Amino acid sequence: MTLILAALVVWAIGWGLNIWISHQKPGRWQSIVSAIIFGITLVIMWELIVRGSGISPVILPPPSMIINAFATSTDILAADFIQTFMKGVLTGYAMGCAAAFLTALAIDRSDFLKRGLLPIGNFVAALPIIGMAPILVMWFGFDWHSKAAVVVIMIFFPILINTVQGLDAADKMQKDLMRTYAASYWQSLFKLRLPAAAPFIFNGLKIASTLALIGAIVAEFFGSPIVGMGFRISTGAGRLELDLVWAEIVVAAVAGSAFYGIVALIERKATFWHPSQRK
Amino acid sequence: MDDIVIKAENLCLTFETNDGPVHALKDVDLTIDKGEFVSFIGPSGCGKTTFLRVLADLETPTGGTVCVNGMTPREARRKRAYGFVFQAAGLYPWRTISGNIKLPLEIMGIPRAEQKQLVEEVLDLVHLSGFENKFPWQLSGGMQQRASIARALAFHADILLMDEPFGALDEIVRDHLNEQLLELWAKTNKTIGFVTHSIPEAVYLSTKIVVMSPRPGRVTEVIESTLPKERPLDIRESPEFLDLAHRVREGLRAGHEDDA
Amino acid sequence: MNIVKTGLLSGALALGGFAAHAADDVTLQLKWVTQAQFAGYYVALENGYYDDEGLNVEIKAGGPDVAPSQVIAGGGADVVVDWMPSALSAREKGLALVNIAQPFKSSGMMLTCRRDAGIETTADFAGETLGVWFYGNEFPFLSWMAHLGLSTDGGDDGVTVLKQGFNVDPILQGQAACVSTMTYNEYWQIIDAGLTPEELIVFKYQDQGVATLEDGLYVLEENLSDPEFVDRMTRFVRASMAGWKWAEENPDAAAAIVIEYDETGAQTIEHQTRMMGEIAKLTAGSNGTLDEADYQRTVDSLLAGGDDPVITAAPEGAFTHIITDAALN
Amino acid sequence: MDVSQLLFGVIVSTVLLISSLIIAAFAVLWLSGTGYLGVKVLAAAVLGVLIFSGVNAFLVKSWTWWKESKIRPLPDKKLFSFVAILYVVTVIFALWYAFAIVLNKNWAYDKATRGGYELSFSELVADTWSQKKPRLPTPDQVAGEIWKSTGTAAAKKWERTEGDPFLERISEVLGDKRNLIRHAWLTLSATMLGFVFGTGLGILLAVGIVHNRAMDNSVMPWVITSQTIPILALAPMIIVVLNAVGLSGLIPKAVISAYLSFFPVVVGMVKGLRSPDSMQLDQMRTWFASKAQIFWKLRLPASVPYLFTSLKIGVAASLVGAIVGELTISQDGGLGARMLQGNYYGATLIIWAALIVAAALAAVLVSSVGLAERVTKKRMGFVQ
Repeated sequence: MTLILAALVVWAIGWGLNIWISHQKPGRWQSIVSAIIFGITLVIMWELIVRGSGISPVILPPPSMIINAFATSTDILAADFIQTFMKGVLTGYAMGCAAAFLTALAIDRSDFLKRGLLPIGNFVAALPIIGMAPILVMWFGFDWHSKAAVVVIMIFFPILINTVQGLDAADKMQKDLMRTYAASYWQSLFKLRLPAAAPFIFNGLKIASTLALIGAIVAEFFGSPIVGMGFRISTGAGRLELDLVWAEIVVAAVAGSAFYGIVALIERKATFWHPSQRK
Repeated sequence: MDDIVIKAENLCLTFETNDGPVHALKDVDLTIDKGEFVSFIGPSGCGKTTFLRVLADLETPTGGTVCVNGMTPREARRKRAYGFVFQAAGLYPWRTISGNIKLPLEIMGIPRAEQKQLVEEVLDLVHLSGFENKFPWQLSGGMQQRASIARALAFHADILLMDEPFGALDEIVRDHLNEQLLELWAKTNKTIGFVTHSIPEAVYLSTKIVVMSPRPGRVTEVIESTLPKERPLDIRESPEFLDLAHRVREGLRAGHEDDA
Repeated sequence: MNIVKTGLLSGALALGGFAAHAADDVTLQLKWVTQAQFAGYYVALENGYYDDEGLNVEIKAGGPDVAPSQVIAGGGADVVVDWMPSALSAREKGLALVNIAQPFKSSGMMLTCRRDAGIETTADFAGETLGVWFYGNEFPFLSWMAHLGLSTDGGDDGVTVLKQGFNVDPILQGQAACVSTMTYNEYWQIIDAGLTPEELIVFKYQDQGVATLEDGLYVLEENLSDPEFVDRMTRFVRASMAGWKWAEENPDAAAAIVIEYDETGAQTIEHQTRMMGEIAKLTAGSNGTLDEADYQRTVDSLLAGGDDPVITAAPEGAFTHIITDAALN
Repeated sequence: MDVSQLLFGVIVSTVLLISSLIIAAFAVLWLSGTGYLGVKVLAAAVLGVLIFSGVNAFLVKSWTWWKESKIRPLPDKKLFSFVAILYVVTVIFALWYAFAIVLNKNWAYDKATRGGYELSFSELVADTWSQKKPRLPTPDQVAGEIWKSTGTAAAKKWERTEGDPFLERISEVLGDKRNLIRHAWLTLSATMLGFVFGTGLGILLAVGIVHNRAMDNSVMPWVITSQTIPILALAPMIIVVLNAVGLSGLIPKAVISAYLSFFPVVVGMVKGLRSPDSMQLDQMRTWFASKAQIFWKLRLPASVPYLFTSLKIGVAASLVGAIVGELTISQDGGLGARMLQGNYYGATLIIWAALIVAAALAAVLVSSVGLAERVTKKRMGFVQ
């Protein structure tokens, strides 16, 4: 009981601190510090509530156990990370992006294809593609190839649609200007339309970056070698190694956030001129 | 004197920016009497809009005092002492014209029946009767701006503050609206503060023209108009008008010279 | 509409039933989806054996991501069906599960291999890829491999382990030389897919001397100090075993009952009837009482796990005869 | 539309159909050798795209010729779009049949080798298009399976309940566990419940974030992080935890579905609630409007277009969530449970049938939100 009260006190302190911070002079540090305080508050409350209410660690382990598992099984976590992220996700991401981008360029050249493929692409993008995971595991085998395949089909349509939309983003006046210069298709593509499309393309890439890791992990639930983040998560729960499972979830969350962050960072550098990137 | 509606003394406003302080207003003294039509004119950055915003309590001055109807701007705002017309019509696309005009009335908690009557009244005033149920985008730009003036008038504030309300409109529509604004002013006898960067517009409309200059924003000259209250459009070709316009231009130039 | 109506009806019935008999609630968590593997419990429910004992039993089907031990730890069930290796492993992790009855005498687990992959004996496993289930089912396999002295990290002198999905695709498509199967289930999927028994070679864990005890009933140790709970479990086990014995004798009818309870509607009567026939062979040797020799063999097999044994020390108090003694004698 | 336009449409479609069949046949012949499957699929895709572009270029050329010849009036844009979609759909189906041959041929050959007979090409095609457990079932097989598990199943149940009162028979048919309609309904109800939870939570969070700087600073980054956690990993734990507090059935599925759908709503609503510009906010200030008045009269109505955009993404995410939940809580039925069971028994037809029904469900859900969007926007005067 006292532990739960302590949790409430921690919450009050953390929140009070954040309110105080929000009244300070605004700056970049503010949101970062606030977010960290909020996260730490949650973690401490988790620890206190789990211990205070006697929740069994095989249901929800306290953070201290997770940190401990993290520290003692770095080799396992690293092997899983390489298998799932480096092999499955990155390969699939690269292939999916390239395929979607090239398809978008092909479609862009013809009004006919655009009219035919875009409605279908929009439709497919809304489908629960994750249901294809068991089928792709069946087709491409148990190793990372099938995970990469799942990643490819999951990210293909979001990127395709965004890129095609982006290629239409240059306004009419700018296109007319290119016409007055008698620019060729490729010149106008590289000098005008691709830069104008960049914000859209990056939007697609960002969506894809979160989808990719989830897709790969889900695919591992349907069959995998005995290494990988999805493998560890699904089998760990069965062995009641919940601390390891949560450590793996933390790795997934950090990797996913970092992946997203890197794409966002590249976007900021590449499309600094876009209104959304300006302060 | 009871007739003083707006009084500013030693008004200063400084914005802190990364490149150092910017003096938007410095030592501005100004008195506006009831029923006056005052134009503020000057190059961009001279503080004319800022001054209007201070009156409306949208900016807080860093020095000096300002009174609106004998109250602080904040109290005046709370008492809804003025209507404010922005540069763009700013009508809500999801409300009809009458819905847009009702908006401030709803916010002020005026009873429904009265709202309806007020809306009819002001729509008539700006010659928009019959357009109650149209959406803003179904109206021309000039009509939208008239609707936004109607919205500012709807709650019978004594003061009307207008920040370049016709700046985005073409010359012909503008002339027309100017004429109607004068007519409205004559009918309602409101005190009007009007920001513009057009010399003919300022001269044509005002009883008093406040010429301002930038860096720091200050009043360089206050010109009392000698034009009669009744002003047909062709008054703009009269020698009196041209003389006033010349004085305003000179005033602006003077302000510019000591800047350089 | 219909669902709402049925829900209300059954809710009213449950309430009414509770009021009339003041029946004791028991929640049973199964290890896997609704199928003939659990026929005894469904038969006891359908034929009213539980009602006769004054019990109001709710059977929760499991699935690939449901660990019965986790469910019981979370208070989601009073008693669970689990395999002994995973129960003992949970016990060592601090979740004190106790076996109260053992309806399955023999193990139905086996490794099924294609002859054309060049496998005739266990000695041929080295260098091959083998499909294994996880989620608690990998323990018997790991201890068998340790027994054979094969590492499971891949390489030429060890075996490459594949986390098998829930079907037999790897062997059909040649991705693995052998896959894990149950005598009553997956083996027949291979046969149904078109491979003949002659083309296959099976290694039963039972024959290899590494059999571990499968479907048993487990409860939390702390509950056993409560006489009321013990009484409730005694009645539950008695009724369940009656269900099992009826199912053994009436396999066709038992399979039909199972089909009725399958919420997903994916089971076929042909498959379930055949499964019931195979299940009957596994339950035949047991009246519900745990055979201590079987228990000892399971423990030994799990302890002999080489470098990374499933359990590190012989467990204490992992089973009890109190309930079966009271229920069956 | 005059006759000449229709004629043009028919000619184009025929040309497309023939060209697509050629692609299919060619792909099969070219790929009938052996080798690594992934490579072949990739090669087939490249080949398909090449031929596809070639035919396309030809069509565009003839289209231009048609346009410039001015012999007949230009077919209208709608027809053009329709033909285009028809073309793409036809090609997809052709490729589907082609891939069915490619993917299923190993098993056909395997059977032939074991049975000791030779397969001719036509026998191969016949076999690959009609296997009981194919790696890739053909569209007609999937359609057949869907019909079998809806229409035929209903008819069977109808016959079996002969003699019962009429209404009872209807409810028996609809509640039949073997009927895919019931499973679709289960998934739909979990999706809707989760969607309502998620949307509510998303809007509340967005309101908090817009009005409270502390929340904006501290919660928003974690909202983004929450979406990088693989939900399928959490699903079993969510279920166990909720089970422990006595919640089972629809609720855990709805919780997972809400977890996925609240994110787009938060992001869209924050954007929408912040969409009024400073002029509009100043205007509100001049009227001395309270925070609540600004919210109800300005921010909320201004956010409606953003809300609907998010809802369309959110409802699709909800469906994914419900299906993911059902993969874990498979004992309660639902489309996800069907997929899992299909996988468990290697019954690919069941998986595909469930997938296609799920796709149809997604289409219905997204287009319903789209319809609601159009109606609302029209009534609110957003549409011009």
